[in-house]
Amino acid sequence: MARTITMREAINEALSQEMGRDERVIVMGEDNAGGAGSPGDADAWGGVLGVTKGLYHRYPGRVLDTPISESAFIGAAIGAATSGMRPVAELMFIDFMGVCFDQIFNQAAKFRYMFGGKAVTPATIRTMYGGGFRAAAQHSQSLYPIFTHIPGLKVVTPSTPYDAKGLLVTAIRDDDPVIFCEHKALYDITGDVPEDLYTIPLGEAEVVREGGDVTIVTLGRMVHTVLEAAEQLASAGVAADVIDLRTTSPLDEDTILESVEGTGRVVVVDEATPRCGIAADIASLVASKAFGSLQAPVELVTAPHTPVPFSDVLEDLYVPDAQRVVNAAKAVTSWSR
Amino acid sequence: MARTITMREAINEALSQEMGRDERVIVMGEDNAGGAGSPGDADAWGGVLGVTKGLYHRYPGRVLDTPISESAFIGAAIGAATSGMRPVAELMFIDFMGVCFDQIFNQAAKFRYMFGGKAVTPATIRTMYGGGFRAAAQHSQSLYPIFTHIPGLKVVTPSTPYDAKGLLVTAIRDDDPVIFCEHKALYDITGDVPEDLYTIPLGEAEVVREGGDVTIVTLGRMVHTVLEAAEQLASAGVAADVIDLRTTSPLDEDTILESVEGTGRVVVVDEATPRCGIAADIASLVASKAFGSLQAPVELVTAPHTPVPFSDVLEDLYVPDAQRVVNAAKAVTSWSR
Amino acid sequence: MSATPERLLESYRIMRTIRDFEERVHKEFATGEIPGFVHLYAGEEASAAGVCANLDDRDAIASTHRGHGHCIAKGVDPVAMMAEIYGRATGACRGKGGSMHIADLDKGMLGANGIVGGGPPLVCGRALGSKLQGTGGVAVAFFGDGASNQGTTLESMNLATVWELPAIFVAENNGYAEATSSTWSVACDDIADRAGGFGMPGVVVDGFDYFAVHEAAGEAVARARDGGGPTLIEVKFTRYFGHFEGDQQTYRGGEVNEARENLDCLKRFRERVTSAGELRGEQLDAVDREVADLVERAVQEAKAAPTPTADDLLTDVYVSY
Amino acid sequence: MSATPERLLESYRIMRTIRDFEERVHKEFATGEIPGFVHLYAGEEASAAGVCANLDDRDAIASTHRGHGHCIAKGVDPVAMMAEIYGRATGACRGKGGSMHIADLDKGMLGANGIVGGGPPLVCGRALGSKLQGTGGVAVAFFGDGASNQGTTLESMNLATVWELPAIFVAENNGYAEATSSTWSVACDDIADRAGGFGMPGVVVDGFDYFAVHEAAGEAVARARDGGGPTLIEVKFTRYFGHFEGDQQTYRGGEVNEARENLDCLKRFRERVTSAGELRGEQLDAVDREVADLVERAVQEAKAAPTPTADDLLTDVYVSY
Ligand SMILES: Cc1ncc(C[n+]2csc(CCOP(=O)(O)OP(=O)(O)O)c2C)c(N)n1
Ligand SMILES: Cc1ncc(C[n+]2csc(CCOP(=O)(O)OP(=O)(O)O)c2C)c(N)n1
Ligand SMILES: [Mg+2]
Ligand SMILES: [Mg+2]
Repeated sequence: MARTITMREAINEALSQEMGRDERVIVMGEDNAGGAGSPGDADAWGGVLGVTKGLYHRYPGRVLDTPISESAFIGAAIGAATSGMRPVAELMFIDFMGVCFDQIFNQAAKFRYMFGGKAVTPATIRTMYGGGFRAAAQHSQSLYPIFTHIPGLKVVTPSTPYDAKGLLVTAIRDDDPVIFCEHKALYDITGDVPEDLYTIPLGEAEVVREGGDVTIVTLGRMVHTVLEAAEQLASAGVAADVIDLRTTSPLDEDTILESVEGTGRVVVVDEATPRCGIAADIASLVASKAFGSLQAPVELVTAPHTPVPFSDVLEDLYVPDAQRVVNAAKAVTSWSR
Repeated sequence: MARTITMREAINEALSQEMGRDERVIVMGEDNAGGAGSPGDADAWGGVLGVTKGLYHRYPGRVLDTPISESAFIGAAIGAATSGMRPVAELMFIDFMGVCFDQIFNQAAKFRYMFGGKAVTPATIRTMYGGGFRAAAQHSQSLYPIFTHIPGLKVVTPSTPYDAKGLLVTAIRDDDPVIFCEHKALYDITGDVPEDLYTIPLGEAEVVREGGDVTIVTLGRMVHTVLEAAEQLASAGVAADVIDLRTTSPLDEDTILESVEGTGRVVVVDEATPRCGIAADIASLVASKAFGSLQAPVELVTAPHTPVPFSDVLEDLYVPDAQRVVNAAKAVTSWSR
Repeated sequence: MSATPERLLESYRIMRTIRDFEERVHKEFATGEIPGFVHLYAGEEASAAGVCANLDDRDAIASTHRGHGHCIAKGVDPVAMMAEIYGRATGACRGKGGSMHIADLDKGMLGANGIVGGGPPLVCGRALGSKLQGTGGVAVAFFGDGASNQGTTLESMNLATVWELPAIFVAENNGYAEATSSTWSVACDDIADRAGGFGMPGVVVDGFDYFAVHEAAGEAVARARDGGGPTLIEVKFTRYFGHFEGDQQTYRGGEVNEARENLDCLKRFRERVTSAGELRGEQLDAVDREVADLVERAVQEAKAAPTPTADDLLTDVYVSY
Repeated sequence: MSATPERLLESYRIMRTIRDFEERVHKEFATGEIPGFVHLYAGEEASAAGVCANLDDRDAIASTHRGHGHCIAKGVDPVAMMAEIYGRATGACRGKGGSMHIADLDKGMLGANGIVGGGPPLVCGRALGSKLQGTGGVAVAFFGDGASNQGTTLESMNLATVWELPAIFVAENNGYAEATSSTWSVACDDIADRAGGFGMPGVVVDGFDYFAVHEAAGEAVARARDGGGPTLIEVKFTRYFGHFEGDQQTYRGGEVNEARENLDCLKRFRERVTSAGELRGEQLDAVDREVADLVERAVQEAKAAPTPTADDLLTDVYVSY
């Protein structure tokens, strides 16, 4: 039975149900219980934004607080994953990857290849990304393009509570290391989510709206921005296919290429910065594999090539909005040689 | 007066002459002198491949060995840069970025923006990249796409001794943090290099060969592979423009777009892996800003989406070779709807 | 320990400014007008003030996410700080940094830092600069108990000794990293116990006692200026507010009331200097009034100040590009 | 210290295998047939053998770039290792890893590692797994003096104590990190001095003495199995070859000859066990011959083995994609 719950609840439920189903699943991170060694509640926090709340008491000994030592505990999750556990480690903000990236990209991502196929590393790293919280340059980034660049990693960027639960369950069960990216501004959005456990395969994009005039490819929080834009475009007579990537690695090339064959016009919308980013990656895919269908330049709507600013005025300009998407879609649909 | 010297010598000379000219320039890194505290020569090594050899005795106190603590000493270079020094720190292999990335991308890259324009961070980070040494997955990567992704960093990838010297001098004098990427397989190539100090601006690509039939965009070691391919193409009647990016950030969009306007056909060649990489970045540029001129799909010639293998047989397949470039160029020049 | 009355009054002013600034930010945050993550330093004033009283223009500090106190103690203008916290164009970082990124390089304040353990490496660099330039300057890394478990902090201590740097490491142990107790996360008894492993002296001081901090830091600064290398100072106290504004603090009990009542650094400072006859109560009262005015003015000016404009979004990324 | 003769003979076999393996790789490398960066463990055999003699199938180790010795001591097949070093399809990693990445997870060998300080975090994870699964297994991180300055190593020691893990940290101090002396790069006298700062016992042992290492590791393993948490063991010795093959070693003097003559672990082991009557010289001689044959066979098989094929380039990146 499906209920309407928040994305935070959907993620929590995925963790809880998987922990219930499989005792190899453990959860670790700074304040993931929250209160280790403190005189008050041992799970006072349940993660900095409460995503893991309640798991500590439900699964004694399997929700671990950690010192602020990301290399050590993310590496520990990876080491435990090679030893029969299925750890879900939380890298609180994706911005903190810089203190532990080695364990992720040189260790977890490469074990299987370096060891000639003899390693299995089913670690999931949950991490929070994105703007909108006025959290400034070191707490607002959308760094999944960096993880996407790395062979050996899978990268998931859910946009709805339903997807978050199904994709997280898949990630936990997946035998490869997965970076599971949660947009902090999505935790409170609600949606229908089945109570039962279910999985959504990695590498399958979803066509969240069908149109036929233009293909808008996007992911994560931007799916909602694009859907808002698609509404406005519809009123203006432009019917958009909207594709939610759901995972950036593996990438569902087929769904993108199929849509572009129909529309011939492409906009890519991403909250990350543009250089070597997801938008460029998709544009490149289209330019190399769908050129024959392409009727107009690919338009990229991304954050600018700048750090994330603090001021609300500036941050609102920084994060792509529906208007920019509308403009881009109009530009490509009206383009002719 | 120009002499023929190796790229290693050119880099060493740039460092030495800049140290001679400006006492704020200091050099630091693991074994950059090489022999600190040891009973033998205090500069026994001069860097793991001898690039900084001889500087230690020439500039007493200004070439620092370091413990194996990349966060601490790369961070120290950055901190010193904000305090009036012009440090050149060596991150031995670019593959080691994972243990110190935070200092580079969250600190150095963002100071100026976060602090409202009030910081200047003239740190240069020299680092070795690329395949060909049978050094396997953790010592052969071409990770500059990750640095290119980060606003606030500049990224340099010289392909010749001449460029290496001129670009390194510019990097050291530049007031922004610069990642200076040296391909380990290029250290022994030779070329004409003026004895005098000179600079090459960052953000200016070089058209290293003019053709007119197809634009081949590349960088670093691949410039040589592409030039070899261009020779073969010429015999086959295909005349290639070959563009050496020299810096990936800033990117010289104009030179690329101008060439593509002329040729309408584009191949991008890069040793890095493909997802969110430089090749995708350039293809995306072309698809968005030169679509009107484009006559064929953009072809990407890159490493596969895998770690770098150890075996020489496999590594030789991994790194793009001239044949693959030739094939790609022929494909795009013969393409028609 | 023979500070002039001027120095004492100045230190009191700093501590009082920090306290009032933080209490006021706490109040204003509750109205919803202040955006972002805000971490308050109230309760810990003696550390910033006691350490920085030993520093001068040659010297620099690096701070943490909990940076307001360090900024004020190193001479950053509280009016510009408040404007920054409000995200205004007149702010210390022109509204682009916010609470977690206030810096003033001209004052030797190398920045608050959103990354736990981000500061210690930078401090090594600044100390190296001072050493090579022969300025006699020292550099101080403030960091928390939580940050004392971050590898970047630990390896920086080693580097500082190896390079014989004029650096000082101040571990501010307020008992918690977010909700996690330092008695749990720090595997040894005192953070200062780590000093020996990195070849430097380590001391523990009562962080509610300005004079104790001042003295310990004074020794460390003197040694560093003298070429004697780094020191680790652990300062123990309690933070008066939550980890960040909004924190319900169900992980701890009544220790804050207890500390505010019986241990507070401002109270103890006043008691000590008045009973020793070093300063008169009226002098301190006058400072209290001046600080209250300053903080009021800071808030009013911040609220009235213009926000950044669209143009500001794309500037200040590079010096040139 | 009451090892059975079988155990002693087995440890001797391991040390002799490591020595012969490394001497042979050194010789073969000089011919140009072995590709890549190769770091030899000769001289340090007593560490790998002495520690691993206390381990069994439940236990795991993580190694470094200088990993051959640890692999052999933990039971990885030297024939597959040699093939790997030659980059052959029959290698331990099917030619994809090379010297710096030999692993055998089935044997509890979590991998050599090209990243200095890469292993200790992984060991925490393996130890956590053993703890949660209740296997009684322990996990050992081998790392060098240079790696003892890497933040990842330091923070892992803290984590291991905080989580009360059955982990053991073995700092192999061979005097150098590349060309840099550990007396310079390690800011304290002994690396073992760092143990206290991370809440664990620390000991220094003579790394040329198999029995000393074995005993210290035995205590640490017993404590870890017992739930007593981690230990730091510093093992001091000299590496017999350069940092990597090709190193001219102008940073050091005659210490290697000195060590080979007077301190060598194999010589001392033989002396001790024969004079104590624990083993007879002929038993050891027989092992020497068997090992020589094994190493010869390993080289011949490696040279004769097929290289990987084009198909292998794209496999083993993911389990599924
Ligand atoms: C690398 C990194 N990890 C985690 C965080 C999230 N975080 C911010 S403050 C904090 C607690 C810091 O504790 P402590 O060092 O004791 O400083 P305090 O807040 O007590 O002043 C954490 C975990 C961060 N900002 N950076
Ligand atoms: C993070 C990282 N930094 C630097 C290197 C280069 N490097 C490889 S081995 C080595 C020296 C290691 O010294 P030590 O830990 O003492 O081990 P030893 O070689 O003496 O066994 C260095 C600097 C590396 N591989 N990884
Ligand atoms: Mg704290
Ligand atoms: Mg060593």
